[in-house]
Amino acid sequence: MSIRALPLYATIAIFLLAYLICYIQFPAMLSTRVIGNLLTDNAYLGIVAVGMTVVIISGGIDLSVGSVIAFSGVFIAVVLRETDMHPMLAFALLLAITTAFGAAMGGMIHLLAMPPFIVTLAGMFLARGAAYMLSIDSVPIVDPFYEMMQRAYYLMPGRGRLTLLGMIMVAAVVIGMIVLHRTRFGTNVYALGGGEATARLMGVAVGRTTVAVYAFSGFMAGLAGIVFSVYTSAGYPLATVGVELSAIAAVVIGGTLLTGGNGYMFGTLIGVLTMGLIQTYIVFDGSLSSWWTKIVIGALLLMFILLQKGLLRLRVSP
Amino acid sequence: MSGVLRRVAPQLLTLAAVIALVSIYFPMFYEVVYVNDRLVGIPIDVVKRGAPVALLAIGMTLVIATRGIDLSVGAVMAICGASAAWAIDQGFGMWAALGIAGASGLICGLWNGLLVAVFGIQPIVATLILMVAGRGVAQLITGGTILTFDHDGFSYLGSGTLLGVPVPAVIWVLTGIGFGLLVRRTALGLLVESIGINLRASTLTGINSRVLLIAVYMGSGFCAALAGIIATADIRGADANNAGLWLELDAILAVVIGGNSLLGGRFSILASLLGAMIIQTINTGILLAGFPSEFNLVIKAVLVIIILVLQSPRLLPQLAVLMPRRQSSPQKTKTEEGT
Amino acid sequence: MLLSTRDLTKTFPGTRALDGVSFDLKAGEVHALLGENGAGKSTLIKCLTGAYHRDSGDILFEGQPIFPQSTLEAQAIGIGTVYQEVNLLPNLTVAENLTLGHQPRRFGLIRPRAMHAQAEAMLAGYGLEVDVRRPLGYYSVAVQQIVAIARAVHLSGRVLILDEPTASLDAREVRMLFDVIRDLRARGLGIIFISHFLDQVYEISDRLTILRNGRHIATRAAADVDRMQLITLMLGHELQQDAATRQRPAVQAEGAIKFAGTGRRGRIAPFDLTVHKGEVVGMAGLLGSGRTESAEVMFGAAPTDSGTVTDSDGPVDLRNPRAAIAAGFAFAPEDRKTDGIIADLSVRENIILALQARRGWARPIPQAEQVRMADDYIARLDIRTPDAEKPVGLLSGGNQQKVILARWLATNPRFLILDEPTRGIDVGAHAEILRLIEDVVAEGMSILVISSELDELVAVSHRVIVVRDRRHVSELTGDDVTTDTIVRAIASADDMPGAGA
Amino acid sequence: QTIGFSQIGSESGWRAAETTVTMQEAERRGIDLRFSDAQQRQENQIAAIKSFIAQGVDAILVAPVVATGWDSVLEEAAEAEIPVVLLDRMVDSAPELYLTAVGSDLVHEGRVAGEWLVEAVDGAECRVVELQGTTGSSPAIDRKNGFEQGIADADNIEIVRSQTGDFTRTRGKEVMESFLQAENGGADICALYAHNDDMAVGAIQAIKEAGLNPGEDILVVSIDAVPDIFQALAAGEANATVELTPNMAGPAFDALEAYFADGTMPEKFIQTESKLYTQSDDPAGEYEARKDLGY
Ligand SMILES: Nc1ncnc2c1ncn2[C@@H]1O[C@H](COP(=O)(O)OP(=O)(O)OP(=O)(O)O)[C@@H](O)[C@H]1O
Ligand SMILES: Nc1ncnc2c1ncn2[C@@H]1O[C@H](COP(=O)(O)OP(=O)(O)OP(=O)(O)O)[C@@H](O)[C@H]1O
Ligand SMILES: [Mg+2]
Ligand SMILES: [Mg+2]
Repeated sequence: MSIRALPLYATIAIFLLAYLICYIQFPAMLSTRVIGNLLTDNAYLGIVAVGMTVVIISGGIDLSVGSVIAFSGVFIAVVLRETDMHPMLAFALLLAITTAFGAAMGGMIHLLAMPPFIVTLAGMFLARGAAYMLSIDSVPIVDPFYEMMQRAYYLMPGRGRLTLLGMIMVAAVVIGMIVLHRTRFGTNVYALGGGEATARLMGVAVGRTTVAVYAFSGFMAGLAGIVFSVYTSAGYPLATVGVELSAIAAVVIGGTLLTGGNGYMFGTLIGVLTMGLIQTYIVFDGSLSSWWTKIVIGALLLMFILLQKGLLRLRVSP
Repeated sequence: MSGVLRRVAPQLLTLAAVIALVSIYFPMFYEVVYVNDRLVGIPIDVVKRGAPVALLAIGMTLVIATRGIDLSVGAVMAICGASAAWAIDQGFGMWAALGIAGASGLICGLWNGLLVAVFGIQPIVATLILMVAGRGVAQLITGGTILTFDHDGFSYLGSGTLLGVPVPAVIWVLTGIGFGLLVRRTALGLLVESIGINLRASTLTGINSRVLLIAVYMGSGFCAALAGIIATADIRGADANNAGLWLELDAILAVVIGGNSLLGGRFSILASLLGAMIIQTINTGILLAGFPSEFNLVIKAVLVIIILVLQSPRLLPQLAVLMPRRQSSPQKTKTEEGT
Repeated sequence: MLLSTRDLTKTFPGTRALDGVSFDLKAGEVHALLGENGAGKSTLIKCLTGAYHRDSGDILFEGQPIFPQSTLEAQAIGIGTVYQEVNLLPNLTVAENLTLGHQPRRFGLIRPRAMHAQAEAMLAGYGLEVDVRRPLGYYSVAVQQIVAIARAVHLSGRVLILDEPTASLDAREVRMLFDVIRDLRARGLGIIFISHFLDQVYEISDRLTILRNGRHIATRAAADVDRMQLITLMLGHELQQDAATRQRPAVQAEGAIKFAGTGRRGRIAPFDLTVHKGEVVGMAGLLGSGRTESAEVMFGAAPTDSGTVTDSDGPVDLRNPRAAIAAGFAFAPEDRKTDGIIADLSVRENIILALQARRGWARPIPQAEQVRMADDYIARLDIRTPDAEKPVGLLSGGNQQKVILARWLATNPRFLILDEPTRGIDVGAHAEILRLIEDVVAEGMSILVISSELDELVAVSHRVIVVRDRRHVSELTGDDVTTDTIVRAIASADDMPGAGA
Repeated sequence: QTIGFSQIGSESGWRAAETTVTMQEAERRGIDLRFSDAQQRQENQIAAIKSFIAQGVDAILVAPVVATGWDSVLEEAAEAEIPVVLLDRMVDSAPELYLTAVGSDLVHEGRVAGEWLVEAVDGAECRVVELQGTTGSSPAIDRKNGFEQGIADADNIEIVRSQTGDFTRTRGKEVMESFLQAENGGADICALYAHNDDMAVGAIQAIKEAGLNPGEDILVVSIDAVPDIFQALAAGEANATVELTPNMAGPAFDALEAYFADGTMPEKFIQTESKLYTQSDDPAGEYEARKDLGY
């Protein structure tokens, strides 16, 4: 157990170290406000990364999630604008759609033996295109239920807000941990990532598992879409472009191997928080031009990954 | 030769089908005329506009053959375009600009290659880093503006013609032939396929897989540099933010439509180039058809999905059986084997 | 009849792997399935368990036709299988591998503690010391093989199928496995056993079925056929018996390769070894004793961190495999699937690959030359393939091994390291490979053979190094090279006199 | 004084100029400007504003990427009593949530362009092709609407083709090429309307390469007034552009200064001028004046 978890420990250690460095430079970084923000602002990313973790551990990848989030927002906004459906019902409808969408991609991957990268890339175009077709304009959501959800937070000492959205993300991570580490489905996911042919010979229902994996990711993307729509109280077809790459980066920083079969859900949470930390640090610094922002994000990403590799090598070699 | 033809047959058929589809909406598709010393017509537009994706697809094919992927090519295009424009702007002249751009591409490729081959970072992540940071570097060079220049020699690479054919088309065709000869007339192709299929076994067989991997990423960087030069020359300016934006996805799509496996191994540059032309025909077709812009993505997605489904490894054999030409019955194979 | 097939046929592109095979398995018997490499044994069992879909024919389970679509269905009716190559998942823990698909649960959630207890119970009786919480990949091939067997035994309510389960096991572990098999037979299971070790076949089997070229040749009671008859049935002709007569050319004094204090921390203790021109050095030891590590160090696959290597021309550079190959070394690794073959490349390309790598990318071997070489080696090593363009991954295991041998012979090395060269190879090919070793040695090549088959080592070696606990503990020469002495050297607690450690 | 500035990104020359001008204005006034680039993503902007609040800045400038979805973060700023000023684009939140907005009216810009065209063709039949901005972005939507309003009363003017050029030169050129192909080599096109100058510059090249004279054979009107379009105007290759000034920060800082000094509430919307420039407005001089603004 402990050997497999080494990347996870390395990730946690690096995160804490990074936080310490930030704190020394900007003491305000340790306020409950920043911590609350870290959870809330990255809620949608964290939720989508939970699905992505499962997909990546199964040896696949899901590029469609960013578009699905955008689609979800537009869908909910348009439904709430055009009908007087209760938001909860719209959520249920949406989750059914995104889950089915994920399942359909999983089905194509399995039945047609097509690489996930390509199928989900097509899915990414399709979901974004569908969002455009619903509305090219951003659609505000005015709904008492939405306001209620936005105002649902616990004011921590220091005026930090522990929001409902942040809690949904934490809950998603916990559910992800249970699904991945404590169910047969979860073990099958690891098995699939270890080698599809072998998993099949060992009696894993490869097709069913593949479909379920992408359906799970679709569900999480839909949930992230809901959270995002609450976060911005609008649906916007151009939203969350490139979020799939952020999610992949978060999963990788969290110590999950892109080759599949290895990784921890908790690591993904740390990865998401690390990405959020980088973002916050750059804003606190406030002196970077647009281009240096990009370069610094890339450099920090690289640093995290190299540090992780270095730590692992140190620990493994003696 | 018939082997090559059989390899690219699905791509040729697809291309024909897409062209047929476009010409339903746009019957003048086939019209090519010669005016003002240049060929004008939609097919000419396709081969010209397809140049960046075609060039990227050449490098991407090799990277994918090694079981890697290069997400940074779009950003590398921006970097190389920016450095070329900068060099022209500084008055270093055309050849220096080309040299600097090419070198920038090679350096970017070297960086990716080192991360992948020496530090052992997985290709998606390694190239994602440059994808994120690369645009920043490009903007650093241009200072965030669209760096424009006026240099006829350099613009010729983007919008000139050679014997009536647009120069970008000439460049990608020549690059394709060059890379094709390089990998097939030497043992490079075999060695690349080998490390893509089984890196460990290849290393044990004495293949210098580390150097080869780095070389492949540098090749991809070089192709991206050419694409960046064309894009910059085309608009007479380096747009660090938008040059090559999301083109890496089109390039990967082209490679896959070309029937190359993302799991590495066997590859065909010709098929990838056909894939790039298929994608460009779709793109151009969408522009010509005159649908509202918001439909563009859905149309493209649906067409791509249909193509991929028809070409998928599970369906292709079935389709081959449906075609009456050569029913491969077990008996027949048996006798063939005997002779 | 417990399980039977009627006229089973299965065709792959270019190959008819099964051609109307009928086969019966009774309850309470061990039924050996025999045949050359590529005879169709593995294909037959894969059809039985639903891993492959048969083209035609029937499969009957207790007289009822069944149509297994996946291995899951086979498992559900009580057929447990160990497939040929170790087929478990190295990234999962030992416990997860053992319990995959039937983990103990409460409210739908896995109970880790119960799972680990169950896994430990499943492994009891195999004399293995493993931590079931560790990833399986952490353990050696042998351990993985035993875990695979334990899993299959657990799943086999009615039928147990073992496809070359003993290829990577040593004698002690084989004995343990056979005890388990006998116990299951007594409980009324039907067991299909595939092996190329005829001793083991005779020891455990009740009946034998022989396949050749995908066709059923004969089914006999084990007691009714003797060894020679059996081999003749398998090969379709008699085995040429020249390998038995041991007449080796004397080793040549000049051109020796000297390893002095070569080692690598944590892998293999520093050792001295001199390999003469035209000499075969055998290496014996238990599984995990450090033989593969020795070979890897000698080939630069795991670079040395101590000692020197010299030949008559001075120091030899062994920084990495490329340098070793340039120095005329060659290495056929133990795990051919991950370290040896390039599965999607053709037989031809696999054969010329090492030579091509040495020549460098800029000097391709002309196509005609490639074809000539491939055809030459296919004929010389009797590689069973429809043609040289078949992807090597589709050949049977034994033939893949021959392709790797051909690859190295094509580079005409002066020092060839063979790690378990005959693992999984049929009797006919086995004899051919031994003959081949004699041939190339006669031409002056030096060879290091690592093998768990002591008979084989004794048959080919001038000298045998015994390895224990990652150290070279003794060296046997001349008349000392017998199975007996080797076994004793492996087992003895302290080093034998005259040990060259 | 510390002021946080959340910028959308640096997707176009115009926006780069806005950033430069804002920084120059801040420096001139001795303001400590905290700059944050959101890489075109609203979620990054929201996070940045929240970080500004956590840091305790004195005021916040935002160039919102999209109109919707700012309520809760603006409320948070209001709670922390940090005034927020919107730059160049509007939000659809309640006006009391922000101090003021500085910007131009995007619809109005489009209308100015349309009205110019109506006047320029003077009743003649005119088939117009349109290069839209990024699909779904508010400038694209508003400038399209505005232009359509501007030409609504002129039956002689008709938009025959409209495609997105993503606000970029490359795509502007590519799409224009296909328009030319589709419209009889360009002979059927009388005018081009581009949602920004960059696309117009690209399209001008396409027109030239097709052997036509931009500015004469095809009229070119666009929006933004970046330096390069003035070069085109000077060369007679473009006909008109509507200015969108990059100096949004100046009025914003003025308003903030007044507010801090004595609590003066500024107007809720400070509209910048949408000035129309044509070939007769000394384009060469305008180019010189602008070329160092970081466009
Ligand atoms: N997936 C496949 N595709 C094509 N041909 C195959 C495939 N699997 C096996 N074959 C061919 O079928 C024949 C029978 O192979 P099989 O693996 O059953 O032999 P085997 O008797 O198990 O040999 P060995 O003793 O070496 O394991 C061989 O000629 C092999 O090349
Ligand atoms: N029965 C066992 N129980 C636990 N660990 C084992 C066992 N057998 C081997 N190992 C471990 O597996 C690892 C690698 O074994 P491996 O088979 O590669 O060694 P080897 O020396 O190459 O063996 P061989 O002599 O069979 O070639 C070693 O770390 C060894 O300690
Ligand atoms: Mg077999
Ligand atoms: Mg070994």
